[in-house]
Amino acid sequence: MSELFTLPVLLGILYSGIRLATPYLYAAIGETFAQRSGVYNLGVEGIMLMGAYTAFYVASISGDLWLGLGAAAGVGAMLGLLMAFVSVTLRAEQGISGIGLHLFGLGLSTLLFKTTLGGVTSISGFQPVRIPFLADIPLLGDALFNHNLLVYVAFLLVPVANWVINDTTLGLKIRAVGQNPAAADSLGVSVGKIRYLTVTVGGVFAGIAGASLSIALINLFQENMTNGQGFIAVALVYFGGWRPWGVLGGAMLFSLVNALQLWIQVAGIELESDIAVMLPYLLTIVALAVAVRRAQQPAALSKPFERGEA
Amino acid sequence: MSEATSVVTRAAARSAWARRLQGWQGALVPVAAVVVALMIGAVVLVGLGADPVKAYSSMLEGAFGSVSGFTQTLVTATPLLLVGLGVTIAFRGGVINIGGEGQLIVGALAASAAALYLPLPGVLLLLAALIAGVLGGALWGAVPGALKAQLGVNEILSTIMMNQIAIQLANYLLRGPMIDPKEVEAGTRIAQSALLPADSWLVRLVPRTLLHGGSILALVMAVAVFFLLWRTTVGYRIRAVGLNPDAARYAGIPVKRYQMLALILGGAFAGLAGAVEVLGVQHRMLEGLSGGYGFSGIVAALFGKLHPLGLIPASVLFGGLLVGGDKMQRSVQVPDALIVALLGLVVLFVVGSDYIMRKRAAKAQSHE
Amino acid sequence: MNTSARTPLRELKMVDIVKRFPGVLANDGVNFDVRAGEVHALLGENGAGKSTLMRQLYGLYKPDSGQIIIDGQPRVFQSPADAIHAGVGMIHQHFMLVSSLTVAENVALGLASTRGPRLDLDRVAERIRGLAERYGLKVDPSAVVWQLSVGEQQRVEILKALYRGASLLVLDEPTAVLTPQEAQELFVTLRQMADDGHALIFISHKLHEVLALSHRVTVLRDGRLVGTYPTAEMTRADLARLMVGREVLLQYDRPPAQPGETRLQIDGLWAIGDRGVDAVRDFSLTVRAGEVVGLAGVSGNGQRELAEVLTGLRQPSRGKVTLNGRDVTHASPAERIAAGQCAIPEERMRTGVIKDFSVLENAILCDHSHRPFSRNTVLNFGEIAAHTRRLIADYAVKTPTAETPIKNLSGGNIQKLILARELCRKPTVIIAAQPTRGVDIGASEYIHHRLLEQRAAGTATLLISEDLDEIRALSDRIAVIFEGRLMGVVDAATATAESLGLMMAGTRQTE
Amino acid sequence: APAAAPTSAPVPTAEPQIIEVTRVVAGTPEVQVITATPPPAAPAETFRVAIVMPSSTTDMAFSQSMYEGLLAVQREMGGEGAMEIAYSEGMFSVPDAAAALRDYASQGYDLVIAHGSQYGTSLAQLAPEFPETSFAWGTALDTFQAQGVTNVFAYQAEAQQGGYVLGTIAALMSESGVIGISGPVEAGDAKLYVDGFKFGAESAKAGTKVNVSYTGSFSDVSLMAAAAETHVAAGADMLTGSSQSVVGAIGVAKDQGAYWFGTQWEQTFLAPEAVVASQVYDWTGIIKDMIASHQAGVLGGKSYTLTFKNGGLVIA
Ligand SMILES: Nc1ncnc2c1ncn2[C@@H]1O[C@H](COP(=O)(O)OP(=O)(O)OP(=O)(O)O)[C@@H](O)[C@H]1O
Ligand SMILES: Nc1ncnc2c1ncn2[C@@H]1O[C@H](COP(=O)(O)OP(=O)(O)OP(=O)(O)O)[C@@H](O)[C@H]1O
Ligand SMILES: [Mg+2]
Ligand SMILES: [Mg+2]
Repeated sequence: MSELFTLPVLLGILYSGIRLATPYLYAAIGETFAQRSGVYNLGVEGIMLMGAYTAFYVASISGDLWLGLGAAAGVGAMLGLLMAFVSVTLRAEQGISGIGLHLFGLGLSTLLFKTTLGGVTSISGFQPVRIPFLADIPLLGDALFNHNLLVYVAFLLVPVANWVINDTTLGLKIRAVGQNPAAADSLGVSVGKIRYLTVTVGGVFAGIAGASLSIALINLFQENMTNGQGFIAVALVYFGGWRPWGVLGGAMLFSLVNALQLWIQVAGIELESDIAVMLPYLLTIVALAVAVRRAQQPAALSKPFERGEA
Repeated sequence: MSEATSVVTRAAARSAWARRLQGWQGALVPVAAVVVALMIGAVVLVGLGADPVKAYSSMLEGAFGSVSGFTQTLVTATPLLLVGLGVTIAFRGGVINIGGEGQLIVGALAASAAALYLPLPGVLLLLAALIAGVLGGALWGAVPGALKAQLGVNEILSTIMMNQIAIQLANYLLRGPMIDPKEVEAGTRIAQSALLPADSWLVRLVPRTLLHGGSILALVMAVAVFFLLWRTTVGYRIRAVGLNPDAARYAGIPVKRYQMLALILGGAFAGLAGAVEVLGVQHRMLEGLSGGYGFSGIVAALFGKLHPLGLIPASVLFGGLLVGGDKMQRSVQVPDALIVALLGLVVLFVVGSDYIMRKRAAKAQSHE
Repeated sequence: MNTSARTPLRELKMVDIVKRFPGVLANDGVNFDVRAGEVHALLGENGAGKSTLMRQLYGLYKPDSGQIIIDGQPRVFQSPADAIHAGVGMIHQHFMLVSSLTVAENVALGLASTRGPRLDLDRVAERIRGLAERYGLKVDPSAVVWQLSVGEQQRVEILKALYRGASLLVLDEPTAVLTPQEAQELFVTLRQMADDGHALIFISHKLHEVLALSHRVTVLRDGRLVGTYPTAEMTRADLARLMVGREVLLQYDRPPAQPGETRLQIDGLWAIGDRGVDAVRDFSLTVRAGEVVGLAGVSGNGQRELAEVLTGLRQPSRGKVTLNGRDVTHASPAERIAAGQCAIPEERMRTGVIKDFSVLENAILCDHSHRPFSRNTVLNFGEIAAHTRRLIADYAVKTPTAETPIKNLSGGNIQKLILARELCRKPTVIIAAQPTRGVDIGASEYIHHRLLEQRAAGTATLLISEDLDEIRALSDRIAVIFEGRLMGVVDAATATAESLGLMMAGTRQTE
Repeated sequence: APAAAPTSAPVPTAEPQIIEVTRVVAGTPEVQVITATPPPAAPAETFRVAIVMPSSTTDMAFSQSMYEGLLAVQREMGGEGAMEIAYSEGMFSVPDAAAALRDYASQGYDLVIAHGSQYGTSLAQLAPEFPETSFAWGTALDTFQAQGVTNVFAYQAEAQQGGYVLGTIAALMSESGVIGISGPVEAGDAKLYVDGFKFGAESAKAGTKVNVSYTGSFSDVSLMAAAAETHVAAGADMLTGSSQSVVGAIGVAKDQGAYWFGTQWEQTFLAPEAVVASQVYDWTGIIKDMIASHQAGVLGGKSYTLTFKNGGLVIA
């Protein structure tokens, strides 16, 4: 057990945890916007897959990673719009539309993968960028400041999202629409427009989350490569109490424990592998149960808005 | 007075009529939505060089057009119906149960363990295994239920996490304590339990098919859940808590207890689905047994408008889509992924069409 | 953002407005107009179509036919944004506030900021203070809305409209939730606004307010226009007759009380409110069989919390409650119900009914697990339907059928059903909180009669109301609460409006 | 009596190939070396093969190896006219797979392959109902003869053999003396391979440290990559792993300058500089023998194993 608590191991866990957390952060921050405005998008997983595929495909045929990233964001936006259309305009039950979107993204990304790529290939993705000075900090420097660009951006997104939600006029509208859409509507705030916007932004971030896997962290596309990360991202929004900093906490907790359980196995500690794999899920629940911090969910979450039904 | 009564009864008759008409048309719209989705699929099929007519006729034939196809549809619909019942109860109680997958797995594990290890004769063994499945699923639903009631942990989060825990638990048990001793002996170590004693199997209904007694059990359960929700005080309370917890509390209903009960019952039905899969289809517990029914059951439940009786045709329709989709993949040899994507479109279109329907019904009513 | 530059509207006309809902003709060819500088009252029973008419004026509904004409120009409002733009503001019957946001945030919502994308809440707060000063609307811009009293919330609503430069203000039952004092303050504000050239539409069920405030009055009945009259030419009785279509008795015949044994006893009760501070402090009161004890007080002085403690929704921190001799201090709602207490909740839509349940299902909300409505957990719909029909007939509840979802009923009819449901259980103690809030005079009168019937039958009633007229009309003894404390209990027969007003303002009873 | 004369039918036209067959009769395994003769004679009518597999035909692992094996045999036999192949992929769901197997059998396919050990139970139920059809089950050893079933072949890769060989190489190549293995779930084929590799490495060079981890999933590419990172951080310079999710780990090996050993499929092209060798499953010999057996009237009962000796396992 003591093997685990050596400095290099802890730094290794930190490094892996940061990488693992990256796609969760994008997806969960995007979902935070959607949920703060009252829309619950369970289709994040499907959008991530389409983002991952698109980024990889475009980057590998064009040789331009940025183009790939942009394409992933674009596809994410389109799927976000689709979700918005179904859940906002058509006022469909949001959970089921999300599952539909997930299946659609899963199927389409695999189909495209098979017809355009035929099999797994790899590319050279975004390379680590050592941040001058910071990366030279002894010990911590390498674990924290030697990542690729998309990793840094994911973490920067947290304060930015926090600022947008809490300190801007747009954020005020988003919060109001998620809490009391009738009140927002009565002041001329277009509930539909705001929700379209947030769900689309959520889609963009989910697309980028996928891209972060396929062109920055793992640098290949494999069918269903997200393997449920989108669903975990949705769960992390709940964990984070609909606040960007909370989401960051949840994503880091989950990812660090995941990195830790791999270390437990690698270090040869007596623990059944299946039990080790359970740990992040178990601890996420325990963390929420023990930290008695009961954030109220946006009052209008998952409720379609119809004028005059107040 | 008499005039007033007649007005009341006339209005009642009219609104009942409107409701019936709405229900009838309501059934047509999802079908139309499915057709539109399939038309988009046809374009893709042509793009992939497959014959859409052949594809869809084989799909229809594979799902509904032959004894083997239709029985397979019913076999698939059975766990969907059971899981869907659980989802329905939970939803009606105002809690969202995404944990069907994990509850189904734990139910299947518990049912197998009971069938393997309990020294019971004949039909008692089957009964015990079914009950064990129900209890296993209920336990897996009770954990998020208790966490929600006692500590306010959001059930969407906890049920998603519980799914993963159940999968790993099954991995552990099936390669360790519960593994078929023969696998260890042969050195192949396939992660599955031993074959269950034949006493515990559900009866097969049609020879040379997998159709089993579990389907009848599921139908009975659908009616039972309908009865539970709309004809008993327990169901009344569950629905009251789901629709307005504040008013329910004011009226003396212990809200948290009923939210927890809704999750437990939700788990129990998913667990029963797991038991039925083990006892009716596989006759042993193995990896991959759930077939994703824990998720598909949610879709089926929502297709069925969260109504136990609506769920019966909905699960047959959805089961048919799954079975017919696979058949289509086999017959025109397009990637399985196309079927998955199509299914996604169908789901999106069907939920989307619901609103258009409601709008039209409301308009029709205000202009009559 | 230049709100003052817009020319204020001079005259607004609504012509031949027709609006249908499924099964209801809510407005049937209504004509209505209002001018700058005038207060125009809109009267009608519950469900007469007042709110519906106003919601069309505010762009929330589109008329099926008819026109809205502002200063001679026909206008079509697709949404509230259009209405706001045309200078219309509306204070809704149910407040349209985001309770998790601050006052300033609620006011700034949807408006451009002077700082581009960033919020400029400090400037908004400053302007709010300016407006508040001018119209006497005291409120703290940085307070979070859910912490405000109802009266304060209403001021926020008015500020929202003023801030947007509304020159026509619709107030849908603004006084339903106010104390007389607060209503008086509001009237000062409204008169000031009218003098400033605003046009005001004022909806109320309280005839004396209409008489005191408005210049003209329009009466609706069953969606149809009855007429528009200069207020000065009308009396209270005239208005009541126009609204209800019959004479309305506005006084009750009340034999002297013959109080029996103590039914409800509250001893030294303390309770913590939502804001984390004590809301009920050392409160003691006794209610005996056959009497009505009124609890008067300005809203937000602990009445709500007290009612919640008495109904088992809130745990008291200290003290004791005895119901029919049993200690029920920590009993659940169900246990209190079983012990013979019934309650009429303050917020009927939130706690009184389940709006998606049918009338029938709502009728058995507390009794569903008792015979004859259920037996071994199986519901007996024959009995339930018969029972519901009886309630509907006995209490004259207007509903298409017993299967109709209760949300389709008007507020007054919902309130009647709640009353019917609770009183038919033959309670020994009634906790009635704001039983006629927002209910029209016909229905109010009806409800009052029913409560007095209970008194005659020997029930102990605690009547919590912010409507002093109601308290005085029904109570045998009047208790006054201020900042969670009991200011005193006086005999209703001898209490004067002045002495009660003083106690409600925090002066302890001296005798 | 099944498997009495397994090789009687087609006339040999090429170099005979040794295939090791373990015949299981009434529960007693009995090893027999027989000679099979690829390719089977061009049949009068098209030989129809159907396969059901858990992952996809492009998984670069278990499913792809079998699918490509079938395609190779098809080419050898003379194309689609000689041999028809139908496949169902993505059958993680056992109930769906069972339905597919049943459907293929009822459509009269000559050989129906259940390419997943989790499909065995379904097959045991199904096979007796279609006595004319040959079934194959892998990876497994049981042909259900003990239950009186005679038309099921079983096949298994002795993955531990390749694991052992690769483990030996890895131990000898390793400078740090630390080797990292990441598997999906601790069972079946993956476990055989992992154990073989570990054993090979430890016996090749004393003091070699072998770290093993599992991700609990066959498809979690991210976690597999993180596992590889962890191994490298723990000092490993030789990595290996099993399942379709290892593609993530190969990238890590490449980026971090570690060496990779593959299994199930030739993985070199993903990172030529990092992949030392792969244990490749060559199922063609087994497929051909099953076809020949079927044509000779022997519909099942044979249990095949891929080994180095029979050429079924190849280090590439
Ligand atoms: N959104 C709606 N859908 C269906 N019916 C409605 C809707 N809104 C109002 N109604 C019905 O229209 C009629 C008029 O309602 P409205 O709310 O305008 O009455 P009101 O005069 O404001 O009554 P109150 O004094 O109780 O506020 C009622 O019968 C009501 O039930
Ligand atoms: N009646 C009003 N009183 C005060 N401010 C208003 C009013 N109507 C609009 N505003 C605000 O004044 C600013 C300019 O309003 P204007 O109506 O000219 O633009 P707009 O095109 O309606 O704005 P938007 O695109 O947000 O609807 C906006 O911030 C708007 O929210
Ligand atoms: Mg399928
Ligand atoms: Mg109204």
